[in-house]
Amino acid sequence: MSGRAPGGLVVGVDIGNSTTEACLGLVDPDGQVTYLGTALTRTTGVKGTPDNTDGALTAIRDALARAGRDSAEVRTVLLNEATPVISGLAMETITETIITESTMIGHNPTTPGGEGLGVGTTCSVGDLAEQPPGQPVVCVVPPGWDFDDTAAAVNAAVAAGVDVVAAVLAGDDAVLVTNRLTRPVPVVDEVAAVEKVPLGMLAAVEVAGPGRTIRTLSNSYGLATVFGLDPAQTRQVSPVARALTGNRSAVVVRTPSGDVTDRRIPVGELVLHGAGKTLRVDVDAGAEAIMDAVGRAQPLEDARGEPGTHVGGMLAQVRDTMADVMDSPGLPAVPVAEIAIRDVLAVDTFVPAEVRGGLAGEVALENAVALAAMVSTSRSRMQVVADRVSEGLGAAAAIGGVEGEMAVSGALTTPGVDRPVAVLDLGGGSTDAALLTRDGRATAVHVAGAGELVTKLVHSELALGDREVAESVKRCPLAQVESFFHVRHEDGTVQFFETPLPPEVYARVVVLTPEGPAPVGTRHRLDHVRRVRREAKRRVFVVNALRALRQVAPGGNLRELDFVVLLGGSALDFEIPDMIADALAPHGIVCGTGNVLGTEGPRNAVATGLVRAHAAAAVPAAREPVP
Amino acid sequence: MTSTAPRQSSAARVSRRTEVLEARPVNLDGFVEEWPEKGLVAMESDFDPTPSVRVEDGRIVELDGKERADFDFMDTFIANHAIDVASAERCTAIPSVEIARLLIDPRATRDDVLAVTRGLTPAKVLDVVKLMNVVEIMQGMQKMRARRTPANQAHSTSARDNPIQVAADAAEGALRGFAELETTLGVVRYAPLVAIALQVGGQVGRGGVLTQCALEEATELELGMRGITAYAETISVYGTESVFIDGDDTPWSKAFLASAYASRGIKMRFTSGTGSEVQMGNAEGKSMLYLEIRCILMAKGAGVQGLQNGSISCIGVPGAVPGGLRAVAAENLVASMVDLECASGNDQSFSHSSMRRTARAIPQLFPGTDFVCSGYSAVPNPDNMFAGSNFDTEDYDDWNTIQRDFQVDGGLRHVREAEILQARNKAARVLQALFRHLDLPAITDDEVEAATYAHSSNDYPLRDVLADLKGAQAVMDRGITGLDLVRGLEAAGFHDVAENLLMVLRQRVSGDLLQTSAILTPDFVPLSAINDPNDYAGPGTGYRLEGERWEELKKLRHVTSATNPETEVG
Amino acid sequence: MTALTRDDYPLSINRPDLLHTPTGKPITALTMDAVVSGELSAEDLRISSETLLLQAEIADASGRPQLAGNFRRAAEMTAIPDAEVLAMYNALRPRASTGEALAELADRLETTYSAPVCAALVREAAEVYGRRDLLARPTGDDD
Amino acid sequence: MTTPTAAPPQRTVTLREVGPARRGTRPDEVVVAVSPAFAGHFSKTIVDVPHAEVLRQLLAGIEEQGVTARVVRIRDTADLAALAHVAARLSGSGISVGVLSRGTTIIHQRDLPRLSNLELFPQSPLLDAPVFRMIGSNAAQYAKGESPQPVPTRNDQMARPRWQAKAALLHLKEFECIEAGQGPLEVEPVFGSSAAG
Repeated sequence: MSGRAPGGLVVGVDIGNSTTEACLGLVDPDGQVTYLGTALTRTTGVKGTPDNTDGALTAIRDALARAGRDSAEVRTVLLNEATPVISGLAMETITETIITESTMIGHNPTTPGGEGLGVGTTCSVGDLAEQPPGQPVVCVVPPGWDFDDTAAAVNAAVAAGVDVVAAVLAGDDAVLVTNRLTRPVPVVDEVAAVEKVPLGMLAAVEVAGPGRTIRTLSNSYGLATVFGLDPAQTRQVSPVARALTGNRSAVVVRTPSGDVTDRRIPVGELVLHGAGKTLRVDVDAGAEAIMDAVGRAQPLEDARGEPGTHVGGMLAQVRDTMADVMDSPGLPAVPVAEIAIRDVLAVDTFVPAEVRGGLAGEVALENAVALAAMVSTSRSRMQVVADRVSEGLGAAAAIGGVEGEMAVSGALTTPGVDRPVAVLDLGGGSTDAALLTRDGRATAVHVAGAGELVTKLVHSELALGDREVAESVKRCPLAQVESFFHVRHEDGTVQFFETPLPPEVYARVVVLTPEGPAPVGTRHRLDHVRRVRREAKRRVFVVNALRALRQVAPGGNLRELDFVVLLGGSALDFEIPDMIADALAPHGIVCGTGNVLGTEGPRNAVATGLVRAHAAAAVPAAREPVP
Repeated sequence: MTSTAPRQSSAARVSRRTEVLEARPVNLDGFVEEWPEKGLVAMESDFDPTPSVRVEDGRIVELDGKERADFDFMDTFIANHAIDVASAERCTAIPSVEIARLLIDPRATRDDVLAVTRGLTPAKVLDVVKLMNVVEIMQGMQKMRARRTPANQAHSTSARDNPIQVAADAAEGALRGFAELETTLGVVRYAPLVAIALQVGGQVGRGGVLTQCALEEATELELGMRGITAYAETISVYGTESVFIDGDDTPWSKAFLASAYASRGIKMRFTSGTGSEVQMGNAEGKSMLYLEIRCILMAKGAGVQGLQNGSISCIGVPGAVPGGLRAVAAENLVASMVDLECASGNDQSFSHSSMRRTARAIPQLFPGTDFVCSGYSAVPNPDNMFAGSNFDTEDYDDWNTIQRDFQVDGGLRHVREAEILQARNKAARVLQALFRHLDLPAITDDEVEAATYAHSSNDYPLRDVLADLKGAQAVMDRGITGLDLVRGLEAAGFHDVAENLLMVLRQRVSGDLLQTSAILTPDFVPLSAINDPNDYAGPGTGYRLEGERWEELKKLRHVTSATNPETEVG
Repeated sequence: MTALTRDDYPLSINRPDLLHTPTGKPITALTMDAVVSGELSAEDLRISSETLLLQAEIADASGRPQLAGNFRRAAEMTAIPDAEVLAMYNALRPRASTGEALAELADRLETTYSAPVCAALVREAAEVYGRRDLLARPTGDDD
Repeated sequence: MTTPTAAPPQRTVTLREVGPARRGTRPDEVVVAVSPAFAGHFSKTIVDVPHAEVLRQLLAGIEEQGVTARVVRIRDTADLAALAHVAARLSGSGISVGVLSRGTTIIHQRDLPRLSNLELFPQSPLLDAPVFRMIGSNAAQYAKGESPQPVPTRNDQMARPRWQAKAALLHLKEFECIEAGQGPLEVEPVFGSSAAG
């Protein structure tokens, strides 16, 4: 760095995972910096690879253009030393619910008919007329039967003395049929596979009133009473009762060997190397067990998953992708063996899944584990990028500093911040932390899991079927459209509109995107969607903030930290910064979203830090020039 | 195919022959009786007006039996802009039979006819073509087509909006001979990626092919202005005031839009067609052809260079009434005889019967039009996002054979498998490299391989739609233009494709493609009604399928060699 | 300069000397080298009003007065920004503008953009719209 | 298990006139508006679905959701959006279903612009009894302030050659039955059975 004439324009360029930022400063001979402008553009290619050149040049030219300066005036361009970080996501479902021999129909049709409990022998609607009088009968109606015809058949049988106590229908006809019965009975409908309901068996049908849930069939002793079970049999049917809890309607058919099981699916092992140990943990043991093992293997040196499982495939793919992006012509290839998984984050989640063996598309919430993994390599291609930037711009370009250190330096330009300071960079694939101690030493870590994992959790837990919707649920606040002229926001406030809202959002839960309200394709109510969203953010960002800060905090003690500055795209989120601040408050930490240079918000920290570092180096005596 | 079963025969016993006939696909088509009072009639209606015109002080004050005070806005626009006032009274006074004869008389040149037609009123034009049978209509078309050399246009779309498919099918289509390629979307937000794919694929197949992407006006115009597409044609006009208003436009708004396109150097034509007004229930009791003639003259008056007509999306209506396809042939002729470029329909699913499908195209294919189809499906019809065309990829060999049988030029040719595979593969690779350069969602080698050998969208790996849509948005946000595409193609090492695209973009600066019936030859020579005017003057004149082009069209997939009958040539 | 004839067409081949971009570059400057070096911007690939007037001459010489008229309106419109062109088009839709609004639009075309031919088209539209009940009604339409 | 009899009785409907339609006050009602020629001049849709079945299924879909329904006949227009919009403004919930004789159907809401809609089913040849049931059900769910999944729309490229002209003809005929100046009429559907086959 010596021998360079002081003064002139300096551009700091931060190549991040998704954005490339530039900071243009005029550095005086005495090390004073005048900031002239900043710019932000998309990162081209994977961070840390030669493809970054185009994006870097765009950002530099933008910054120059905004300041009305010419590239000929640029003395030097400074790039951050950034190691490529690639992250991957996988999810394994670890439980499944199986119904054998059709004993239970626990699904929740939106509109069952009648109310109460009916217990009798199953009988097809077509055979009702032949039933002996006085025997309680549960009428089973196959698809294709019109509601008027069904009601007429039941009424005729009842008139003839057949004791019809309940009905199970294929179509969505329960209310229609009930409304037409001379003697109303509980009716459960929308049982798509009604033909699989065994006939001639004892069955119970229960429907609760609107807004209520069933009481008898969801109670093991209720089942025992209805079917006359002994204690051993009661024990056996208790999963049935559990599965029906919370439903408004249910059908249980007693068959000789019917059963409901809730079984764990073995999904293979995760093998963790670190701290001189090799630990093995079953993925189906859940997030807590996995994170416990990860904690014991710190610092993690590598992780592998069982081939043939989602986790194994994901870890292998992350490794291969890294090998591919490091592969550039004219440079020696990076052996895959040198690419190691440096962090894993496991999160417990659930996946709504159709119950195997169900008759009506019953859905159970199955447990699942989501995993994020991160790979980094010590080799970076940033020098190549610097050479190409230099060539493209016609000015000198060099590596000006390491990313984490530069980020802290840039964060220090936030008004009200002082050393020791830690920064948390909340990105898409990884959460990064760095610490600058009072005496100027810096440390930095990357941990796996960030915005993309949140999107995945929201997507699967709400069964949205569209990742783009999940993305907007993550990013934007929710509201309920209550009429064409008003919405109720998730905090309960009401907003009115002059012009009517578009028809596709009518009566729906919507996300308030910058382009306007967009419908969320879900039957869930707003409260549930909100809870899922916040819980996903908590499990990823709050957990990772604590994990990452503990890794940089002296002695792993969060109380040693005074200031935490949040940076990166997710620091612009409408609730994540508050959630992290709340979690850090008990540790006596001042935490907030950065405002680099007092103007840039949580953006441009690294680029600014690069310019500051250069200015400081130009005048070795000067200490941390204040902007 | 159809949602309902074929018609039920009555309970009474029918013959085996009737059973066979009932099972014929043609009986799945719908046919209706005429109802002239409501405009459900092709071209022969007692309720159409009688021709008349009166000029006072250089202004038309009476048009087809109506005084100026009673003009609706179509009458007004046509009287003010479409009809040559100086010759109107003289031309309209010429007996219709004389004008009809002029149309088929080889001794009268195209210009001789234009000297008369420029002064005709809508009812007079109708009166003339009503005298002509379908063979005479075809004779008239042969002479009146604006460009001497006929051409064809293709649809290149994907049921999954897969840009790789669009690029590969565009390349194949261009190679097979289409002069224009048109696309549209299932998911509209995919448009930027698909429009880029169409443009790039087209230039791989054959330099100078022109492309368009049918969208709502603002986006379509923006893609054009950025040089991602080269022309536009889905600007609809209608024959009655009420239907025009239902479409939220007027002749003046459309005329303004026409100039807007020209002001950005973008070729443009209007769209209209018989049946649209009665379909919308507001034919005002006029025949389909009379109303279409009003559309044609409105387009003429707006100063647009051409028109896509031939019933287009309403083809089921004229197709169901007596003489309907004669009217459709006549509307193409009228567009040509008032000196407009005519892209002559044959672009929508028309019949269950292959025989009817073929017959429907004869009046355009045999005499030749500026674009025989305004959308031959260069993808299998299930992938056709214009709701299916009259011809698709499965008809390629039939089309080529018919061209060879009758020695007519329908704009296509047989291409050998190796060449097609090469073009498809290259189109996919070029798009792969371009997307990579522009940092758009990656195209894998598997997708390139799939594109090379695919038939339909089902043959391609599924794309990450979310990533694609973000990429598409990025194209708009980052302001990517045709110039960026050229730069990217050049940087990716596809100099020839980059050069082809640059040549197409240069045409916007010259404005040569704005002239009537303009297309670009493979040598980037603009070919229009000005430098390639139709000079038909009877047998032995005009465009003749001969020489090199005829040799090209003699080739088919399987032709037994005369030299060695044990082998095939081709 | 004498008026162009059909023989001058295509201008890109027969008369490249007449063709310039709106930025003043000759059409021959639109080369691959210029693209690659970054000398060209999207503005260089637009048509100029002069070129549209040349094409109008050719259209006239080919017996297409309406097409020539369209090119003359287009020549005037090259000066109007994209968004405003679309806004003007929307203003001409049925019942989108009052008579006064259309009169103002015509004045703006004439004074701000020196576009008398376009202005005349708008004035004609205003007259016809008035007669055919296609002007915007003063109050919001309830139905 | 037995199946229903092979030839179900052919149901019929007559629309008994009750009087001029009034604005409803019940927030739990959907108004079904039928066009001038529905179950009058015409008796079935373009693909021969009896109007009795169309109405029965629409009403059943509404009833199954626990919502009440009123039926009105619009006499002065056969424009689908217009007649449904009139009905929406008569509806206590603001929700209406409009249906034309040929089967084309729409779900409307009173605060929407007339030409807009909540759901539109323009392809009349593709609408059968189950679809009409789902349309009724969705309309009722909108009335309850719920957020139903839109009824899946179908498409058929070959509908054009088979049905386009007949649709135009039916459209024109329906227009013939317009009685200008006649306000909406509340009607009571009376279903019968012609006991066919």
